[in-house]
Amino acid sequence: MSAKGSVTIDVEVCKGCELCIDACPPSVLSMSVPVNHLGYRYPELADGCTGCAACQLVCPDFVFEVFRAPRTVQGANA
Amino acid sequence: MSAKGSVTIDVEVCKGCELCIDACPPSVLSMSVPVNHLGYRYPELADGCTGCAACQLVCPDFVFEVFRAPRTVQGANA
Amino acid sequence: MKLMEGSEAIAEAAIAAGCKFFAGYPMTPFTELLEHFARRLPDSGGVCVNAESELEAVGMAWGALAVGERAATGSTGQGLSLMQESFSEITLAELPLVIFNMARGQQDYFQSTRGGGHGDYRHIVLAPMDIGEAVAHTQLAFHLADKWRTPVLVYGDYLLAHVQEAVDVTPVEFGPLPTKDWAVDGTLTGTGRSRIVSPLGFDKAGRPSEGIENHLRAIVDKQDRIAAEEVRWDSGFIDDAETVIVAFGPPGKFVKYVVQALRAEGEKIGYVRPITLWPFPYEAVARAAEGVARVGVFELCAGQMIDDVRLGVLGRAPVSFIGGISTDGSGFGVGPLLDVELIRARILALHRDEPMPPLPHNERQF
Amino acid sequence: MKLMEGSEAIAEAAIAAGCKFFAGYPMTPFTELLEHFARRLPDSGGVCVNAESELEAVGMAWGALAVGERAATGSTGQGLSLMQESFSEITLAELPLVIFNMARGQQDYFQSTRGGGHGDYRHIVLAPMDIGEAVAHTQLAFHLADKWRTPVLVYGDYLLAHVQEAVDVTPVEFGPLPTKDWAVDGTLTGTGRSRIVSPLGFDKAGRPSEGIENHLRAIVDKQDRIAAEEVRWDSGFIDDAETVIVAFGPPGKFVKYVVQALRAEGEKIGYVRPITLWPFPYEAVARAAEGVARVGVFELCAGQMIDDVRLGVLGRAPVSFIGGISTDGSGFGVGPLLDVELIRARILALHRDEPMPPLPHNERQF
Amino acid sequence: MTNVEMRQVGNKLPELLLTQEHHMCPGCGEPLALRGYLEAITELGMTSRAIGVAGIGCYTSFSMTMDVDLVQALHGRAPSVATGVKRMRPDSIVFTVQGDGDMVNEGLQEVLHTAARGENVTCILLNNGVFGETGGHMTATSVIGQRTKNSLEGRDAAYHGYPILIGDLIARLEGAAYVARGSVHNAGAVARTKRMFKRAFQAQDRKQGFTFVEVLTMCPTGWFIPTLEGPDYMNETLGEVHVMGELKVDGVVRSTDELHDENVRKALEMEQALARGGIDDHHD
Amino acid sequence: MTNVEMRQVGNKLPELLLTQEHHMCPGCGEPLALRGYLEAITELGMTSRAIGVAGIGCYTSFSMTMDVDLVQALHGRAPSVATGVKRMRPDSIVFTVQGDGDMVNEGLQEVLHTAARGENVTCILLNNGVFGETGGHMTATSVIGQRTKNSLEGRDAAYHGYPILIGDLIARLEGAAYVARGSVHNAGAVARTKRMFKRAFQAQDRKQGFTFVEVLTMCPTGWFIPTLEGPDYMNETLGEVHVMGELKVDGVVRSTDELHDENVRKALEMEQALARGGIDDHHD
Amino acid sequence: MTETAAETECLLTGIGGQGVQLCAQVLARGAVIEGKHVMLFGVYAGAMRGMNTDATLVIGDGPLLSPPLLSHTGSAIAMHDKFWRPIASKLRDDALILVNDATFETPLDTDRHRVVRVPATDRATALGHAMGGSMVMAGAYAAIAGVVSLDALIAGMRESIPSYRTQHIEANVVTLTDGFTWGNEQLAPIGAGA
Amino acid sequence: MTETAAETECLLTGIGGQGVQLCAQVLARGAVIEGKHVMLFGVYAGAMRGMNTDATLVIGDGPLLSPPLLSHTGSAIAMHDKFWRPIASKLRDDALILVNDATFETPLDTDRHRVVRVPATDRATALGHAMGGSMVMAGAYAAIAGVVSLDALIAGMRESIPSYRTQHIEANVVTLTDGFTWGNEQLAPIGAGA
Ligand SMILES: Cc1ncc(C[n+]2csc(CCOP(=O)(O)OP(=O)(O)O)c2C)c(N)n1
Ligand SMILES: Cc1ncc(C[n+]2csc(CCOP(=O)(O)OP(=O)(O)O)c2C)c(N)n1
Ligand code: SF4
Ligand code: SF4
Ligand code: SF4
Ligand code: SF4
Repeated sequence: MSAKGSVTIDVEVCKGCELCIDACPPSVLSMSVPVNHLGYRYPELADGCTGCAACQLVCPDFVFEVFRAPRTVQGANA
Repeated sequence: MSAKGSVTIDVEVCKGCELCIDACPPSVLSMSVPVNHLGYRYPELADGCTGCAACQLVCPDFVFEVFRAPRTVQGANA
Repeated sequence: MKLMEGSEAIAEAAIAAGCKFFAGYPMTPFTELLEHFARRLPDSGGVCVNAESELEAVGMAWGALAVGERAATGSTGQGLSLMQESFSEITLAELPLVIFNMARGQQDYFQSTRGGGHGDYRHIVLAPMDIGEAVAHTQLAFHLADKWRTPVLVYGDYLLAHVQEAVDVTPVEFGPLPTKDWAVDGTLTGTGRSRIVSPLGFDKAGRPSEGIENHLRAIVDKQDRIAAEEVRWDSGFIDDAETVIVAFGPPGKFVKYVVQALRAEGEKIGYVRPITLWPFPYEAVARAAEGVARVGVFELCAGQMIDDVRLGVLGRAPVSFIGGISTDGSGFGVGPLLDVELIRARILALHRDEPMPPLPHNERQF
Repeated sequence: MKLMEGSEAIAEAAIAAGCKFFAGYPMTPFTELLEHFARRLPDSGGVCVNAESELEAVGMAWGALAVGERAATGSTGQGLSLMQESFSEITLAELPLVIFNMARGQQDYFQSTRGGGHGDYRHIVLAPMDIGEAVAHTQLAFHLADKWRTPVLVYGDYLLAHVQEAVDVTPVEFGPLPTKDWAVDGTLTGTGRSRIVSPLGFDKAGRPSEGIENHLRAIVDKQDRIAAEEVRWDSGFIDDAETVIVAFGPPGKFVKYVVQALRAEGEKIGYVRPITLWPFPYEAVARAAEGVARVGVFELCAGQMIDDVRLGVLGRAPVSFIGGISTDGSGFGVGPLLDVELIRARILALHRDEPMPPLPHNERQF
Repeated sequence: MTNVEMRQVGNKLPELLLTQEHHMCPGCGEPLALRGYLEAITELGMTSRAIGVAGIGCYTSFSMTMDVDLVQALHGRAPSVATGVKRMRPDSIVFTVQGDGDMVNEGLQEVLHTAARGENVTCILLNNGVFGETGGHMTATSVIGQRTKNSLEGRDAAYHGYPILIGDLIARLEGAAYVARGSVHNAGAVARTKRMFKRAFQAQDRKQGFTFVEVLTMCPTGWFIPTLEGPDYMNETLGEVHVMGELKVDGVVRSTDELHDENVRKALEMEQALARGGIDDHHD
Repeated sequence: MTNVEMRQVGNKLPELLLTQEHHMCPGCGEPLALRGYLEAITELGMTSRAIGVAGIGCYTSFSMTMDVDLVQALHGRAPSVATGVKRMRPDSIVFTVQGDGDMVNEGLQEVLHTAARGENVTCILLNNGVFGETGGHMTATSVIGQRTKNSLEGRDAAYHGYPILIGDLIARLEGAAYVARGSVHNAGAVARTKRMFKRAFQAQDRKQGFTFVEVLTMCPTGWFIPTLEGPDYMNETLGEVHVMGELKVDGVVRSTDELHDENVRKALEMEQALARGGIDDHHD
Repeated sequence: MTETAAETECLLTGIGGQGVQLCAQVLARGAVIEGKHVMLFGVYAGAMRGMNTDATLVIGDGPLLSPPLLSHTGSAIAMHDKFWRPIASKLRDDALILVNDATFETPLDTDRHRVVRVPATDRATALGHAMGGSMVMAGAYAAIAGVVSLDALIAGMRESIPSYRTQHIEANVVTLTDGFTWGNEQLAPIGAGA
Repeated sequence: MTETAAETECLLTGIGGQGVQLCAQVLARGAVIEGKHVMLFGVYAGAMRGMNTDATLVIGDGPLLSPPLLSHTGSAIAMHDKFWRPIASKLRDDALILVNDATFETPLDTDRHRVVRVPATDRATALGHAMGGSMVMAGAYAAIAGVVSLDALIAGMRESIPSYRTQHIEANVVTLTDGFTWGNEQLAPIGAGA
């Protein structure tokens, strides 16, 4: 598969500040319509994540876990 | 008379620090042998005072009154 | 009438009293008082400085007072702890500082009345029970400060600071005051009659100056006169009372309310509510204690005023403590013990020699 | 035996007790104590910081205590006024701070015993009457501070600080103490068992933490236990006494000396000398007051301890003040009232119900 | 949706946190700084030597959530407390966490004296230009024109005076070894700030003297703006005055003005780095 | 022996002194600074507007001898007191008199905050590098190697830290309008320092902001040296670090280092002036 | 000093962000505008969502005697039931209770109390002001308890909005009016429904 | 606790700069070196010349009971009479009084007290140590009052000199010795002269 990266989103601790939305270089994060148990909207991931970890670095509530495709693997495929 | 300047010395308030002695450019101040009522030696004036007021400026106890020969007068004499 | 929280009403009252300078540093629950002064003083030709710390705040007020203006500062008890050196010395400098303690509960009674700082100084302490009294006491504080040239502290709390009521703030007229012929403004510099405002008891060279020992004795003499003249309190139903309850400030209002209700039910209970914490109404308490079976003291702290109550009662009747420490989860706000039903239960338990109910616990908010 | 001034003896005693850290800021008559610590602590593997201010000094001591070392600070009452916020909060943090007040007279009794700062806190106060006791009390102070995890203040004065005596400072053995399993040193960081030393009553997340309300109540309970266990006093000739004199510290030594002399002359006079000012020996005073005709209180101030004496006597006998404000010209030093003959005269005047002689005035030295 | 073939980048939570939850407001910048210094400690292998000293402000709640041996100080007093700790435990790594209200208002002289003495401690300043905890009032670092609770139309120099650039003052004290000013307005800044923490702790470990890291953090609550606008607002107000960069390295002082240009350049590089596929902190 | 034909040069006593006597030690430099600012006030015609605020130190005795409306502040607190005075009496000329112990130790943050706020007051620092009043202990300005009561072999940076150059810190605050460092180690320095006082008071009068004049003063008692050695000792110790000169004029800042050279030059001119027959203060 | 005047007591509760404090402010200032004596005390744990936010409101025709914290109340407003318990224990018999239909699930004793389930959030959302539930509630309470007129309510609201939030004023007028009208419609049935 | 030991009381007075405090120090430390119990309290107004400087010294063989300030004294040392008055009133009958001949003019009651006029300043000046008068006095007092031996006195003096004043030690040895010898010479006559 070709995705360079991906993130997991712990939506229940999100406080809906939206800092991650702007921080995402490929703009693959957008805010949800439904709210979490605290009553906040939270980010949802679309395709195209590069695994740059920008969202993780700017999230005040430590919501993101970031994964990146190992370069070595890609090297093998080439 | 040719003296360029002169000082009065209020010996009884002198605390004998000797700052004036060093400060006097023509070195015409020297410390007394006898002491004042506080038990301090005090400066005495020899000839040659220029009235530069250095002693007045450096005396912590405001002991000196300085006088200077008016330039105008000297001009007249020339 | 305008809906104002206590903090705003106090600030308005201070301005109505001619306060021209205020300096303070934010601290819950004092913060709003600072905010109201900051918002309103400039309009009335005054200045409010958001000082960088409590120590700087009291220093600024000191300067404004020295030139003869009415000035005040304040904080919570914690912030006032940092000002103790200044309070002690400004009392010796005989400057009319008004201090607002928006306290966290009633834990600062000793700090206020025994002079938390060094030395023998005391200053007047006024303890309003609600916004209405706060408006009156604030204006009285500025008057007494000038009358006696001594600091006056107004003791409030979270409840007083934040409750909102519809109130009118109208300036009160207290008779004439001596002119401030001790203030400095620079105009006497170089005249040989220049002045010095100092806590040290020394006047300018060449003038007879009392020296520190006499100065300290003179201040204490003045304090004795204040103690004789300025005692204030409120009491009710004490004549035939079997039980007398002593409480001050907003909790004093709760106690008064409960005692009135119990009287309506025929219980022989009375109350004494000290209004000046210093000077303390020892005689009033002594009189109230004559022939009663017991005296109860309700304070929202571990029990501090109870010392003064005992000094007033002096063995005439047993004195017991029916208050206690009670805070919200933050430690700043109102604890669960400040409740009409709980206070009623404690007063009745004392009155009927029944065991005192346990103190309530706040549900933590942290 | 070595000739030492009180300041030096106290510093030596502290070092003998294992004090490893001291921080202070010069102020007469405390300065020499700071100097001796600065000179001697390094030799014994300790550190003395000449702090840039009183507030910074107490903060530094706070840090040294938090890692589990014995540490102290001090000043005069005026300097301690600046530390009041810290004293109040460090009591809540339960850190064993030892505080030296080389006071200007006895004017700081309330500041020391009522907690000059905010809140309900109290800490132990020891009042040595001379260098011998100062050496003992200093070591006791460090022990009690650790035993109870509470600050202990040693109340001295100009005389105690500057008198020189030939003394031996030998370490005293007080039984075992609990290990400081609350101290922080970094080794628990990252283990999930990391610690926090805090006045706020909150523990690390995930551990049951009492919260501020319960914490405040727990501190007060501890204070009640201390009050029950640690009262100390010295008294003499009270059994058949008609007059009892109460005095503490160096003036207490003068009173004791005078009372002994008067007894030798057959006068029925006794004395009580409180050694712990907090907790105050109320019972001892009460017992001494049983059946006496009068109680006299001698303090070198306007009269502060007299409140506690009255709370002890509770009306059993009339309590009158026979001390007064007395300073030298600087306000720092020893006033003329501290004189065997003058004290004798005042005690006799009280004893014989004769008018009290007027207070002496110091000849100004400024 | 996680992906088995992929390797995890960094940790979701800093190791030295006891819990993920905190009561900070949405969009607060302080937790970002928290992540930075906690990860710096772990990555430098200083974990079992670290002792924190906390001031009083919103960040005080971290005192309970950090898995760090900690001394809770009073408002403004942390540097002196840290001094006492370090003098008694010279081999530990001692750091304070303070806000601008705590450090530059209430305790300004504590940090300056501590720096002048050259104490081997690291003071960390979370600078949001307001007293967040008490409701967003102006502090001694609020910049001219900044919105605060008592300057909703912006700070006015004539009435309120000028902001203090604390880093510049500290850098000029001989006792200071390393002085830097970071920010958390974007991912690059966060990463760079973390490197500053590392340099400071390393210098402390080498006993080079006093070290200082200031971090600009968003306080949307105190600024009365939407959380989303926090980073840009901060960059355009606080960031323009308290410029990001290193003010003192190995005894060489650079003024905030000098930093300005250099800073722009660095920020650019950072974005390129991000575009290239992220920052790897372990390469420095 | 006076001479009738001669005219008096200056006054024996400053007009604003109530008495000639004072209890300062022999050789103390503080009375020399006193003369300077008192004469500056008179010569600028600001006499009936001048309000002084005194700190606590040996100079406190001047509070009683100056014929100036005065507020006696507590140790370290004078700048805040001056702030209150000035805010209520904006047209008066307000100055503080503080020592290094008072201003740079106990009250460091007071003077810095006051400067940052740009208060229109003049703070005067009498810097002798010791707490004279309490017996000559080291202060935050004592220079490395200086003799003080607790550093008889000279201040040791490793244990005691480094001195604070307060003028440099203040000069960098935007609220500060004029910052200068004078000295009284010789007649020329005394005269030049007096001109600094004048510039500061004039700037205050023009409401340009905070003004500051530091003066190095001898304290033979606290330094444990003969009075006669005071001026040279001061020049070679304190004077080498706290260099004399103007640190900020009309917004232009010069660091103490930059001042060094310039200072040497000026001192030279001064001596020549003296040789020519004295300084005439009225010509500037 | 013991003569009592008619005093309307009301305890309000909800969770942070629901506008409970604003609701109380609007009612209080509205009442003041109508010359009533008013006492209001709000308790809330900062700006945090999900935390409790409560208020005590007393409105009377004459000077108020009761202390600012109530042990008993004749009416209550609940925007959420998360922190309802402490209030439940203080309700007098026959107390008037208005709850936000969308977020209040706890069962209530409809025999002992006069319960009104107000579709506050729903109506506000329908009006396009999702955050306006508390204003609908204020309007409904004013009408049903009959303590404040709509005009006074709106005037009180304008006073209550801080300078940096003025953009919300118009929306609030809409929601307040809606709630007030809705409340009036309920009046008859309540009277009967007991 | 009331058993008393032989206690030698001495009040010293002079004006700043005369070395009164050093004189008291030397006597006190000397006594300690001989195993005596000693109490010393000095009062002086800073480094200023012309101001008063006083000291209270008590030396005993056993623990001292008296407080550190004396109301009565058995002996006195006066380097100057400027501040003599307060001490005069405290002298016991038969008190031993040593005064500095050069600077003490106030008449003394030689019947009531044992007065010794010590040429302290003169002898010191003669020895080339103009400032050493107080050491001559210390030596003379030690010898006449018989409280401290010369060796102990000298050892005590060495202890008393601060590190930054050590240059004076040798001169002090000379003046102390001179005073002590002179004092011994006076002993006989005094005994008779009473
Ligand atoms: C001596 C003292 N004064 C005031 C306070 C009240 N107070 C608590 S936090 C705070 C402001 C904190 O601001 P800052 O340090 O900038 O941190 P932030 O809240 O912005 O994170 C204040 C003034 C206090 N706790 N102690
Ligand atoms: C709060 C406080 N701490 C300490 C003192 C004691 N004290 C009086 S003067 C002084 C030092 C003054 O030094 P400085 O200001 O440099 O003036 P100098 O005596 O050198 O002229 C100190 C520490 C005090 N008066 N107040
Ligand atoms: S940055 Fe974090 S808290 Fe903010 S919206 Fe994104 S995930 Fe939620
Ligand atoms: S400078 Fe003044 S005090 Fe010093 S010796 Fe000369 S005259 Fe005397
Ligand atoms: S108030 Fe500001 S600093 Fe405090 S938590 Fe909220 S956003 Fe953060
Ligand atoms: S101690 Fe120093 S500063 Fe004080 S008067 Fe003496 S010489 Fe001057």
